[in-house]
Amino acid sequence: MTIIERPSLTPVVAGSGVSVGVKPSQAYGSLRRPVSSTGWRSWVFTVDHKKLGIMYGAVAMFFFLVGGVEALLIRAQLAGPNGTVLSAGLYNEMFTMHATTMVFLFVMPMAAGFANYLVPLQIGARDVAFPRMNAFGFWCFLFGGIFLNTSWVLGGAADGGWFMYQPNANALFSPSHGIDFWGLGLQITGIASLTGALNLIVTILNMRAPGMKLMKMPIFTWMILVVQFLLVFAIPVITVALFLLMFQRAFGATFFDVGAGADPLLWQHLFWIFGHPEVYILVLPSFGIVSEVLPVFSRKPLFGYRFVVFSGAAIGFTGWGVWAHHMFASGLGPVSVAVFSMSTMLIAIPTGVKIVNWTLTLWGGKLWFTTAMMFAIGLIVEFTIGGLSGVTHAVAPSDTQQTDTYYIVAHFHYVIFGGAVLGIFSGFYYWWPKIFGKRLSEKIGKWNFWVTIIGMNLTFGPMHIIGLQGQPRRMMNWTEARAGEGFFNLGFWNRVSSSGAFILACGVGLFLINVIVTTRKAEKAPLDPWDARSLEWMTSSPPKEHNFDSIPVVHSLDEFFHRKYEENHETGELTKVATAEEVLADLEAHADAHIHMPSPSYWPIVLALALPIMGYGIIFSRILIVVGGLLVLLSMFAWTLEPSVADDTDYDPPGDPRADDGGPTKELATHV
Amino acid sequence: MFTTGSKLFLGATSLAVAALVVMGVTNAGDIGWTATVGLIGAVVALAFLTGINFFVRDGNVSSADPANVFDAAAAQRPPGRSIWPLIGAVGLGLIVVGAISTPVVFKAGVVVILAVMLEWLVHAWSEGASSDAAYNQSVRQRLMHPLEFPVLAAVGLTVMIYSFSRIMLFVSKAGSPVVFGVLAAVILLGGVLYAYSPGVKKSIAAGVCVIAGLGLVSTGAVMAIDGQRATEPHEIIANDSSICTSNEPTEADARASQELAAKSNSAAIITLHGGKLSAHQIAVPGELSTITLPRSGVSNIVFVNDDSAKVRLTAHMGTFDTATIVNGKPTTATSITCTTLVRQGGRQLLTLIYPKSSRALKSGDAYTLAVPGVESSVITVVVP
Amino acid sequence: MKRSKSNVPSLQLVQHSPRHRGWLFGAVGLAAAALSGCAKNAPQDTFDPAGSNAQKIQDLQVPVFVIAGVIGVIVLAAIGFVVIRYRDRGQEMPEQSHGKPSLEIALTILPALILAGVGTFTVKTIFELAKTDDTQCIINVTGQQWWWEYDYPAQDGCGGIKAPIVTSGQLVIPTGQNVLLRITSRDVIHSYWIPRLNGKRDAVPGRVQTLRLEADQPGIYAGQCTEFCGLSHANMKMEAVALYASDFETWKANQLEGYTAPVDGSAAKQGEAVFTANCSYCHQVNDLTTTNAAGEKVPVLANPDQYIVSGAAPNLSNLMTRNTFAGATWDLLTPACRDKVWKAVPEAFGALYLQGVTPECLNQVDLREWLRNAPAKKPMYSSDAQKANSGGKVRGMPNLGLKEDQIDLIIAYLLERN
Amino acid sequence: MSDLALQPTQASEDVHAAGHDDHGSHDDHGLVHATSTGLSNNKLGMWLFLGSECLLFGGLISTYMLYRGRHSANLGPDQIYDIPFTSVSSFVLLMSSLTMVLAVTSAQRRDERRMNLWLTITALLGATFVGGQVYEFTSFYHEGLGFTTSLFGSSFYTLTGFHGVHVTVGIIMLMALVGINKRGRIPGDRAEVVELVGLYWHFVDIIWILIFTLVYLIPS
Repeated sequence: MTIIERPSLTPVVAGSGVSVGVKPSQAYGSLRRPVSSTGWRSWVFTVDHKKLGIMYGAVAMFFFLVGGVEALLIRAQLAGPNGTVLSAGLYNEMFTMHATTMVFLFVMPMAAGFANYLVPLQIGARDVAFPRMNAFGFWCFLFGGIFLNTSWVLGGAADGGWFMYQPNANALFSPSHGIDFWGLGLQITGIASLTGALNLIVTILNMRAPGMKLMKMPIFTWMILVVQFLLVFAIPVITVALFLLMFQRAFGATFFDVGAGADPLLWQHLFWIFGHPEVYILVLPSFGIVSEVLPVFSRKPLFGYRFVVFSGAAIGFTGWGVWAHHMFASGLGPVSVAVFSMSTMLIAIPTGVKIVNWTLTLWGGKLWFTTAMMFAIGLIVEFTIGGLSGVTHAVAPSDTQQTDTYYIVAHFHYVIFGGAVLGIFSGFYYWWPKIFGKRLSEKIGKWNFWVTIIGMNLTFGPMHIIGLQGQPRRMMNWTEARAGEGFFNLGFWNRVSSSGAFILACGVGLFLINVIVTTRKAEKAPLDPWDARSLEWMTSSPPKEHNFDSIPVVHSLDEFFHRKYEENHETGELTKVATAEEVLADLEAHADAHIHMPSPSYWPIVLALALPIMGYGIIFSRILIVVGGLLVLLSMFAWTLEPSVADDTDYDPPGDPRADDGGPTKELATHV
Repeated sequence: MFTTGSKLFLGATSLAVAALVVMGVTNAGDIGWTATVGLIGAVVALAFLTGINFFVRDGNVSSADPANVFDAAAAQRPPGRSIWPLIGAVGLGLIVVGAISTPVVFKAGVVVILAVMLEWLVHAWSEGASSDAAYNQSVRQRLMHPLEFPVLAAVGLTVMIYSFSRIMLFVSKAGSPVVFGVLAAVILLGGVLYAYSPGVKKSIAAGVCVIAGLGLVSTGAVMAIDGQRATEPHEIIANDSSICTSNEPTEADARASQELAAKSNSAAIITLHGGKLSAHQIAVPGELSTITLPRSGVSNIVFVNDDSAKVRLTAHMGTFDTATIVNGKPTTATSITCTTLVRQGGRQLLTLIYPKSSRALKSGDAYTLAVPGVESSVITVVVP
Repeated sequence: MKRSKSNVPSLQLVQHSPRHRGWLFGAVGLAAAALSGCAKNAPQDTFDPAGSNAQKIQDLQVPVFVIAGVIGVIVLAAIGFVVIRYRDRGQEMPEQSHGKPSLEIALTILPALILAGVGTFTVKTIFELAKTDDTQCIINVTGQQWWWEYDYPAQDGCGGIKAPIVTSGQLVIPTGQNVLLRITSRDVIHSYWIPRLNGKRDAVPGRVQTLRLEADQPGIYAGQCTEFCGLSHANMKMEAVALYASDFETWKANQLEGYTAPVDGSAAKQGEAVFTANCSYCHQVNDLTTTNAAGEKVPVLANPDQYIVSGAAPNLSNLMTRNTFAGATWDLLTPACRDKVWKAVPEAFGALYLQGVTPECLNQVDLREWLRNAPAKKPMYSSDAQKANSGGKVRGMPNLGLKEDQIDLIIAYLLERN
Repeated sequence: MSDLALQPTQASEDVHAAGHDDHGSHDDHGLVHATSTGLSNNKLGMWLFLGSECLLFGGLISTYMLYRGRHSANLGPDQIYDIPFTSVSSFVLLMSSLTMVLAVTSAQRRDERRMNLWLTITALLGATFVGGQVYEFTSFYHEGLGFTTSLFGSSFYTLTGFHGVHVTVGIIMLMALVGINKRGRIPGDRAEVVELVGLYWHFVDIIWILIFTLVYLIPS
């Protein structure tokens, strides 16, 4: 039996003289420190990495649907020649926001959600290093995303493309407030990414379970570590760029004013120094996911763990030296172009290593085709196609034919949808029983997989042809005159692509149906449904608030697997020595006596709320800047003065009828 | 006699009357429609509130029931000391002064009043939390400290920094580093003295600090009002034909930059070499004496001086009619711009926009790039 | 730790796998479709070079695509094989092997070698395509929202040009000559791209960048702006027209021919007045004159810098010598006449092209719609409200509110601008 | 900006979930006290944050270096800089690093009186520096260099302004430390909190040394 520390039950005794019991719910009313473990308050003020992870996932999923609708509108417009579904202005807003939403509000936060939920579990920690900062990051992301999307109703969304090239994004050429919203919104979500990155790096480096050396860390945690380092160094660069943009648009600075002698390429450099690492920020978490999924369902360890780790780090490192390949047509001069062309080819090598390692992980295995596994294999296939088309535009002269055509659109959708998104779906199916205690329906899952795969290849496959035959990107319409002749002309492929988009939407819809069906009817999943290998499966599903009753001591990579199986070193034969339930029971038997968990807090959400207020202030009225600024000061100081664990005085005494929100008698964990 | 509430309203009423009087006197009776209605309205309303409060005894239990008056919780202890009425009065004063002087003061008054209302509210509310004063105090602090600390710090910091910068702007340019250094040295020395003389009482040290702070702020205020030292805008050479047509050094030339950050893909590079001016354009073979530049586009021209004399490059941008008509004929204006003096080996950038085509030039006029004193070789610019 | 031997409880849910061959078929089928299913004669095909520069790119990219394709097939085949061969048929738990470093290193070095080979040829081609010292003809290209202006400076190249030629819509070049474009922009970044002649090069305001073009055969080569440049990015097209040197001489001479005033009393003469009153603020027609209050003949000079953000509007002196208008978005030729020109054999092309737009061939439909209300036909930033947002200047052509008879007269006038 | 000022906050999160147990009596594995790297979470977090800041200033400094020569015929850097003044103010900022060191040492010695004193002195020296910057900006503005005057103006004010904001945030952190400490409410390890603020302060100083050299001293 574990005793979870909680505040004493004696009422506060005031000073000397007459003692009067003061209950916080009386003294502070709704301003008391939130301590509830149930109800909506337990979510809104939570600092628990698991709740935050789930919220990250849910909100990111919502934005995925938003971005998906935007994509469908784009494809509807392009289904036929001279499309009239959207006006030119709206079309420009649509593709700008589609990319922005998918990159900043779906893939990045979804990866953050997985990382938040799983990293502490995978390294045997009870929470992240800075739980309140974690909550703050989530709210920044949510409010930043909402702020960004309110531009739709406040004068029009950003219309400069997600790369926001200058001077086209200057106030003269884009007079609506859309780009102001875009810049400030990304600034706010950037804070989320930066705080999240600091938090996760410290967590991973500092809070590993005893015995877990860096080279014994689960590969997903490794990839997340690399991504967070990329974020820590990439976010400040885009921050600078966004500040320059804001100063230019809101305060009349001249950074991109060509008439004053400015060089528009400055923006491109700043943007892509951030933007290229960003590509790896999007895709590496999914690489981590499939690197977890493939071994589990092949029943053998990841082939060349060290190589996968080092290639991940190498991709992260080399990713800084290739940004100008987005600018081969910008006029950098042949020397720069040659250098960046070579460095871009270099980065194909570690990427290739990963593909090879995944394939060799499957080789000789005992493959179990669950939906998670199928999505993972889908990722290898689709990403390979995307990677190879990437090699063709690492060749700079070839790229000058391909850049800004649909061929590029095809390439990065194979990389980002085929890489990042399929990995995310694989992760959903793999970890759903861990997170929610129920397994997603495999039957619907298979449908989900096949419809998604067919839809994606129909949508993005034809774009290779469309692009190579000369259709540029970001065009609100195409014409028959430039579409060529024959049955398979560009019009045909555009129609195929548009219908593929709707099939793809059905695939995503099937996932949502699966979630609903599973939530409503599925029975509780077994403790270890996949015969998994890493620490996150060594606790109950869903995990307790404090994750582990006792922190496991790690002896090897795939610690959980090795506690279940014993390997005969001569024959290599495996013998099952324990069930998951037995492993868990063993941990519970040695439960820690005192576990402190950080208490919920108001201040992360208040501080995050202050930022969009300041954002609206910059756009509409200076007085809101002051209000938001005061709120920032207030919440930061309140945060500083607030201890991470609630005082005794924050809880109501037991048996108080007014202890409506959990009271002090709540158990943080209940088990025998 | 008077209840607490009615005292407040009575004070406010008198202030409003005073404001009305002061305003009337300073504006010689003509205080405008809004001020009249506003202030007279305020007097009437506040007087009414005074009466009501007095009549209902601040909404407390009737004084006709003396037992309750003494037994009520509020009556058990005298209310704690509070600074807010005082500050509230200051705020009111600011509003009154602001109403008749400057809007800034008025706004400051409003902010102070709002702050007082908030503080007072929380204070009153915390006093009702329990019967234990210390606990109530902690309740109040927990809520208000996060707000008070940063705001006080921010305001204090701003006032100090602003005052100090005014002092710096008051003293001469040569004196400013001295003042600056002296202040820093005093701070540092003060710190050292205090650190290594444990005998000094805290109160004395605090007193010294307060006096120093007040001194700084008041000096700053005096100097801000007294005005800054005269700062003349630097002379710049832009578009000044008297400067551009000669190689006489001006103040702007004295310390001009000679290097520009890498500027590739410029529209033209103009070189003065051996007393001869020549142009080079990307991808156009040979040394040119005529260059084509786009109309209305931005052209970045790099000027390189290989000769020993310090010279400038002057762009003659044409003579055109203006909208002003004198004696039935439009007057003309000549547009000219130039670089600062460029020493041997130096480079300068000239960013030009030709809004009109060469076709629009008057006969005999031409777009040119020239170096004053080197009339023999001039670069002609064609704008299609 | 307590240990006990037991079966794996969680494996009972093992599903036998469906047929995974679908993958392979899908992938192979897609590749096959990709190879056989391309459009014919797509005007902007990047695999259909028509000049030496595009050919250099072709020579580089075809092997790269082949190599990538072969590697792709190998990898996909390997995955397909593994997926079929090692699916769970109830075999023993596999050996828990952590990999073979020697194999890993070999599989790292192999792609590195392939890429090193590709890289060598890439660098060589990059520098070849950046050469500017073999230029035979220089043309300045300026982009703005949403059309391109071409000016041919006076030079010895291009067979000799005495006075500057300014045109737009169609870039006319002599065949077989190394033409060098000096590209810049007046407002935002655009990108110049004629796929069959070379890759693209951005037009960056404040910078001058170069692009080599060379066409082997006469003909029209289509292209499009490829850097997103705002509202009408989709409608910013270009066409490069290659002519034999002799035809090119004829074209140049025609461009430099002086102004031919319409015959008195003709519709075109009335059109001249309408044009002067409504169009000449922005559009230059070289040597057009008008009579001022004092009765003197004065040249009509366009002042687009006062009305348009980019400060430029197309020069219409020789409008009918080109086949397109409004940023090469619409044809000035009727579809039938257009087809004749586009599909002409190289030998006959020059003569057909130099005929220009004859009254019978004029595409009245689009031109009238354009003159009636330009921003309704091509999205532009030129309404009064939008004008107020950009300092009182328009981006693109505003709706001039012309009446039908005025449009008739303007068309009559423009038909003589050849 | 706001993420900077979070630093005292991080310090407050001496996270129990990490396995710390401030009751000190229970230590089931004998391992839970140490972090895996031996550095405290807060310190590691601060170092990472400062690493991120390097890139921020890297971007701003690059922008300035690219644009400092671009002022057309307007005021250029060499005409406007007042090197004697800036040298003195740079020296003052350097001195504040010294007093910050003294504050950290006092905190480690648990000498609260001196710790408060040196923190205050550091804040005052920082405030003097910021006051100097306000003065400098004002006089530059009067001399004809506005934020929108030229590329040089925009990038100069942005770079030095960002630094000034960092110093200001540092001052607020220092003052907050003194204020909170007086009420005995610095959570966790007090010496470490002071050390963290110190790290930030030194970083800001070092950045200034870089800016002073690159922006003011190297002639353009």
